[in-house]
Amino acid sequence: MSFALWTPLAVPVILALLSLAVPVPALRRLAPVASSAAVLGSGLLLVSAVLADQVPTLGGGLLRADALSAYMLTVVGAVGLVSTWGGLGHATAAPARFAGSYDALISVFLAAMSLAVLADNIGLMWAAVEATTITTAFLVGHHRTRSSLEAAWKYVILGSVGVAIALLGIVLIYAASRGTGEPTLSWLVLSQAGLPLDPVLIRAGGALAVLGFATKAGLAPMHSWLPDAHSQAPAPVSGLMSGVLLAVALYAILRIQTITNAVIGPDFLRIMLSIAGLLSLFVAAALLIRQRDFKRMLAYSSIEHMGMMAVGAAIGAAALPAVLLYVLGHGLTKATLFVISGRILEVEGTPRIDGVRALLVRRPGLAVPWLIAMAALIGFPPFSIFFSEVGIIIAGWTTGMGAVVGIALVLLLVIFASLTRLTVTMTIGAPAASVTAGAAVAAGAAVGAGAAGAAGAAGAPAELAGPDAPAAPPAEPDRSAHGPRLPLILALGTTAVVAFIAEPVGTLLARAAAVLGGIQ
Amino acid sequence: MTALEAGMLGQVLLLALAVTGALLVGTRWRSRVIGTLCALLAAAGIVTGAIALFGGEGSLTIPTALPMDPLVLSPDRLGGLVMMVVSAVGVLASLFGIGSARVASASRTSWVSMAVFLFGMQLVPAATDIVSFLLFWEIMTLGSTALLLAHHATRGTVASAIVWYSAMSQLSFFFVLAGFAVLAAATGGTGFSGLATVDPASWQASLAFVLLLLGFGGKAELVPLHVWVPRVLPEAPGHVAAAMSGAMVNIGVYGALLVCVRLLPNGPAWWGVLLMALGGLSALYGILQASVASNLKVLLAYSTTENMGLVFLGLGASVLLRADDATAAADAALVAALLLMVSHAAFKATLFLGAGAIARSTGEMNLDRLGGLGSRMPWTAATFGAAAMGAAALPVTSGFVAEWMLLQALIHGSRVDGEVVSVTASVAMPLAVAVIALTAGLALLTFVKAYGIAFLARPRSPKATQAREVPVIMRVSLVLGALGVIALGLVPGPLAVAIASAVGPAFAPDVRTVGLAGVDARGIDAVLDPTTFVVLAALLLVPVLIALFASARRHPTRTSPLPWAGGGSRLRPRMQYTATSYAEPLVRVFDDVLRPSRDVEVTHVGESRYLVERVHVEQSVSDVIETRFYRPMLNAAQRFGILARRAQNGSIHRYLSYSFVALLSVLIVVSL
Amino acid sequence: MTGAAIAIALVQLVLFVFLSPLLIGVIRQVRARLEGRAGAGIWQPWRDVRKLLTKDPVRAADSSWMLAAGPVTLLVSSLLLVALLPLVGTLPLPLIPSDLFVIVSVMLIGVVALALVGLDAGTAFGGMGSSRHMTVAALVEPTLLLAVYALSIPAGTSTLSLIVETRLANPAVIISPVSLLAMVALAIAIMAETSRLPVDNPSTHLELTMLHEAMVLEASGRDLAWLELGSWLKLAALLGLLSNLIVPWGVLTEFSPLGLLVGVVTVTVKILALGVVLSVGEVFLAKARLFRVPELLAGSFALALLAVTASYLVA
Amino acid sequence: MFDTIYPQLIGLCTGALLLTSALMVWRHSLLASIRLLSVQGFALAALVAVIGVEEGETEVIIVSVLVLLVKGIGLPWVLAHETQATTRTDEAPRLNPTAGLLTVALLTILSYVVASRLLAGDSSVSAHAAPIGLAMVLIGFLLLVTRRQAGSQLIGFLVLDNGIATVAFLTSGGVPLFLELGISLDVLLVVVILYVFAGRMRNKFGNTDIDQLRKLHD
Repeated sequence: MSFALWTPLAVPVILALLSLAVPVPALRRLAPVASSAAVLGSGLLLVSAVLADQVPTLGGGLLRADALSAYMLTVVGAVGLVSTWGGLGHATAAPARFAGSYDALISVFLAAMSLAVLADNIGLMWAAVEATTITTAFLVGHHRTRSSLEAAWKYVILGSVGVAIALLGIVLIYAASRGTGEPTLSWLVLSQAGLPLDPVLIRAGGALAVLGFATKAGLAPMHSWLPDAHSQAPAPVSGLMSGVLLAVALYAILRIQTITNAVIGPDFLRIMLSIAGLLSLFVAAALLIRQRDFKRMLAYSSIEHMGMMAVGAAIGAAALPAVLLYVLGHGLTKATLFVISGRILEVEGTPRIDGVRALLVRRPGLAVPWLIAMAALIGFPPFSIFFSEVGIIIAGWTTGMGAVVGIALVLLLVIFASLTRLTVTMTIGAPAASVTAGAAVAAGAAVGAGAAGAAGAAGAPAELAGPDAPAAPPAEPDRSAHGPRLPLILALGTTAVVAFIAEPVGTLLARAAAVLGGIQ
Repeated sequence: MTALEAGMLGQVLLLALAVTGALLVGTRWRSRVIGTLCALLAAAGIVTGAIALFGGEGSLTIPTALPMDPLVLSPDRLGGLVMMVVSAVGVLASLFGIGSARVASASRTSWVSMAVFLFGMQLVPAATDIVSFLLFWEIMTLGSTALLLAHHATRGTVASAIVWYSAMSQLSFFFVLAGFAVLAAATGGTGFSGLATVDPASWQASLAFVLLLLGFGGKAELVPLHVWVPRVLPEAPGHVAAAMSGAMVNIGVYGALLVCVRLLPNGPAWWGVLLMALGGLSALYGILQASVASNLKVLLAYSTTENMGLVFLGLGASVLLRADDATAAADAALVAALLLMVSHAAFKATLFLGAGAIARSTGEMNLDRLGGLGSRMPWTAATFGAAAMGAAALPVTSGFVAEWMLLQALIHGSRVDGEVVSVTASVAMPLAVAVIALTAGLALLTFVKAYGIAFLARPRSPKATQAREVPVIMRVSLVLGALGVIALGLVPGPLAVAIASAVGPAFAPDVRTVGLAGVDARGIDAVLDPTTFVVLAALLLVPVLIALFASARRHPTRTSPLPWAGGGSRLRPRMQYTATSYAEPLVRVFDDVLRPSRDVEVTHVGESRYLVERVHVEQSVSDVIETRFYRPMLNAAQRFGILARRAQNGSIHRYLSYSFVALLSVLIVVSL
Repeated sequence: MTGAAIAIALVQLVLFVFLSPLLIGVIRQVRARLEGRAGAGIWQPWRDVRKLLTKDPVRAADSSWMLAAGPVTLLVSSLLLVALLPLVGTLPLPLIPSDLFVIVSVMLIGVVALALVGLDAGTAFGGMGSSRHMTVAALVEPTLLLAVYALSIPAGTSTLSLIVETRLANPAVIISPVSLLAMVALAIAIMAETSRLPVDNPSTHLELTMLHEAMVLEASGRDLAWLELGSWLKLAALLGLLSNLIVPWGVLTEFSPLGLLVGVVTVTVKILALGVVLSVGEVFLAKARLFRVPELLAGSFALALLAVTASYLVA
Repeated sequence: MFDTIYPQLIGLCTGALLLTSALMVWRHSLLASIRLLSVQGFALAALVAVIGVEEGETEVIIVSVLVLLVKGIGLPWVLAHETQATTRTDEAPRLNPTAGLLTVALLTILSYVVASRLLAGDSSVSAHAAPIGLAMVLIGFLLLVTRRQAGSQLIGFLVLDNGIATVAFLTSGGVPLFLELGISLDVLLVVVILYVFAGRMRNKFGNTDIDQLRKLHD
């Protein structure tokens, strides 16, 4: 089964080279989809191997797929597939001569993320994470506008600096491992309990590494690059970044947490991750209240969800399966949303929320999946985010972190209300053509809602249409989905059912959590 | 597979059928096909509930990917009762919905959500653990929110209603989640049977109780979490409003019952006081707002707050009295609360369906523009009238029996064998009686106004003049609802006995059937047989009718287009009292609470200061709690949202500073 | 036992149907004399009813069946009241005891019927009367229930017949502060409920002050007869209850023909006496402004609440 | 013989590193900063070489050559080339030099405090010098936070990176070679990307003033 360890790295790279070479756009555009499929396929193979109690390794243990890695690789593949396939309809605004590099970079990006989750070496993983910054830098700046350039600059500077901090932390962890006689950066070795690691160095190294990777994970206060980058990148790239790049960084945090937990106990990182998580929720809540741009809205929602995952990570063992399920649910949902947001941006021509109105009447083909995905995102069942959030919150209280999850709930409520308001602003309402009638209705109903009446008022009866009264059919709505529907259906369908699959998903989650010292 | 399991599986199956059907069937047949399927889904709920109520066994396990206690569905008797009630309303709502063709509520979205909504609602009472409870709770919320969505294109105010509703629902959900989480933390499991081992005297139990009360109170539309109600229900079509206000609120009550009866029975006395205070406040505030409302659906919506307030008042009295060892009265109060819940479901569903019928025929919900519908829509008038009697707690409807029992429990509660049980109880009980009395009085006014202004006298607008009766299927639904109201009022005995068995085994109210189907609450010596009562009334009616016919034979009735009418020579519909003017004295009396805003505009004739051409009076009563409590918070949040943008002002130096400060902080912390 | 109860109920019905117009006649006559008028004589209400029954009722063209059914409902509700209250005797009917809450509900049926009749006429006066009437009814209810709650405490039951029996057996209860407070509150509530001064002026037809009269303004013929008779019956029954609570003696507790006779006589005397007192009192009272009525009712509510509270302090 | 001068050599190299970093905060000229960066690259290479000789590992000496080529010659050359090709705009930093140098002093003290706690159990010569690396990280960060020109930010990033490398070599004799290669490659690529972006920025905006990048905000 070891070949499945190199396919997710090699296939995308080969496809990337091919897409630089192949001049046929139609074929070239399929390369990222094929790369994602390769990653997903490898991930599923590795999952089956893991479930059969194997741990495939390659390159002298440099690449290793335990349950967690296999799971994360599957998530990368699945989210990649949704983003790239769903993004096929997305017209890249860039000149044609860069189009090849766009497809190539996405493939390399996927390979880099695969490497990051498969590497058994922290240093290698660090290099892979830094490689994701490098590949996505041009993707963020792909549109070559002033704002995309601005976003790309901020992304690279803030991202690299953050990851550099992580490197500092890794260096300290490496220094701490000198006590074992054979300094190492292997996850497998370092996660073992009872190693003679220098606790002070581990604490500092762990803290710095977590802080560094928190930048890539979009956790406050290191999140600042995220809204800009997500809003400027082409939609499929935003989907990939939000859906899995953040999750890969979280994966790194979880791995480092395992190392530190074994040496200094869980308390230190628990406090740090709680603060980061709550701060992320707070930032997301504060900036969602009056958000004006729907892609930024999605970006802040990513910060929120990463914050929630960080809280879950802080809680530790009891919440880990929920956090891992969260990664999948959030990845698929957010990828779907970014894909749709790209389509909305394309057909509406504006990223502003108040520029997009009455979408449900005008373009049900876009609004319906958007609404369903938003419902999934804000945590409605049967979508898996619901289970993850409930799982994390119950686990939090059980672990004695009631105050933290209590605050989290308050912030989640604000976020929920804001997201609902913004979504409703975008989708609900009557289109401009029937605004006059709608206004009359609004006026009349406002009177009704305020329980008001006009005693002896001169009756100029407004034409009121009660909710039970027949409605005039709206002008011919646009039912087109503006791109492939199937990936969206698959993504949403998967998140809807995945939480109900005890076997093998449940087992896989349990084993992946066990790798992190979770439930055995 | 047991019957119970088959029933639950049947609901799942019917949901799947209804959802796929709604997506496939075309506009022409959709309402009929899917409406029938929804009605069947709800009927399956009734059957399942009945099986559970009579002690059926069986369970369904929902698989889950997360390693938690299994998600088991297995309704107990209490759950079965609630499931039955909720499903019965669902049947009515579905049948009524069939009649809505070619409108927004016949759309795909609407029917899919209707099925999902009913399904979620029906299975909440089946849950035996936290996660499945929350799962179906949220499915219910999702379904009801989506139901509102179906109307967005025709009504501009739907958007704000959806936002309010979702936000308040989520608030409730989070309260419930937090409350359950506290209990789960105290016991280490998520199954209800495990949670029931928490000591009610512990602080965890109290914290959980308060959180859960707030959560369930929100769903039950209690003050101050009711703010969504007057916004949402007027936006929903009649049958949806019926399902929400008639059925969904019961899930809130069920939640409270779950806490007070199943999980944490024998709680401390202050729980009861809290419940009673919340309930009493809701009852008074709700009915006060209802009594001055001119929009029929707003009126009904606030009346729900009132009734749920009374249910919680009863529940609170039960908890308080139980803590004071006045067990018989406590049990009677509990039974009364449940009776009220059941009867409320019947009459409120019918009332909202009636409102839906009016809206369908006239497109008008403002009572000030209705009138004279009694002769134009006789079926609607009769059924609405019966239900209104229920809502006003007049004999011999279901509402009357429930309130009677509640009052009986309260007056027997403060003393056991002549001894005062506790100071708290002796203060709380009379106050509760007074609250119920005032509430009942105002409810009477409210529903006299609603019925009298809408159905009696002459139409106040052209639309009301042209009103026609609704289609047969809607009438069927209305009649079924009204029959329910009257039947529950006439034969409350078996229901009370069933309720008494449902709250067992922790509670064992000694309630029996007496006479034909009357209630005999042994513990508090309270007996009532509505049937005998009706027989007596009928006997008394006989001589009156004889006299009537004797007189009528010789002196037939004459009709006159212009009766005395204060001696006037012309009589226009606008000279009639309207709903607003009807409530005017009350608005004045409760001026301090309602804080109405009045706007009087006088136009003079020419230059004269004495001759008035016209007077324009506008009065509006807004929800004080919304304007004084929620608005300031929302405004503050909005201001904060604008302020917070500065944190993300685009300066990379600022962003780098955040990282830098974070790095320095971490360095300092690790070196401490 | 059941037979006796039914017999007593029948006696009460027959007695009150005859007695209530007489009571109104007495009240009006006493008042007229006190005001220096000759008066129409105590039988005038009887003659009015008979006259109304022989007239063709005129109904507005747009009115509904409510205008016909309402008056009958009011009358039946008043009859029910008479049948259920412990007036001549305290033997309760089986299965429907003279439970306070049931009594109040029965009374409210009449109130609602009257209010709907007022609305159905479709005139400004009817609606106005109905609105005011319902407002007063709503505000009276707390007082009414609390007052009888206070009275129920010594008896340990809300069944009126048992309350009267308790008072009969233990007269000390009657003059206890609890009882006194409660009786005053109850009396005010009954005055408001039966549209007497100072809440309503039964003899006015001035539009600004009318409550009850405004509602029946459009009724005519037998409709008006039922309405009037129903209202009179209600007044008589409630005065009967009040008098039996104040002076319980003479009420039949064990069935016997003689006792029945005594009961009939005593209750007649008591009611008429109370009617005279009422009438005299009304001469010295002015009708309160409508918006001062809530203050009066709030006062009576406070008294009732005090009564209940006192019952815990004293007992 | 080498053992006796080893501490002095380490001190010399790290001193040069700290000095160049501090001077970069002081000097505003971009070109001067690039020269200082080059010097810093040499010093870092020398430090690596010294450690390599001390520990007798050829691998580390190879790394030192690599460091010399990339950090001492390659990157400064690219930057200088780029800078000379365009207008010579001097930096107008957000912090005046005095305040900047004071901050440097504070950050250095902080590094000493932190490092003394972290490496309390390590009494080796290199561990004593480790605070310098940490200080360089912080100074690099300071440059990033305070400099307005794209090029200056790039330099700040490189100083930060040099600092990490210094810490790595001083605390554990460097990470394994293949990782060092990977890390260097990554850093190189980041610099190239930033370099490209700076070029694009000049095309679009006419200069490389970072303060113009204020369009994306909430």
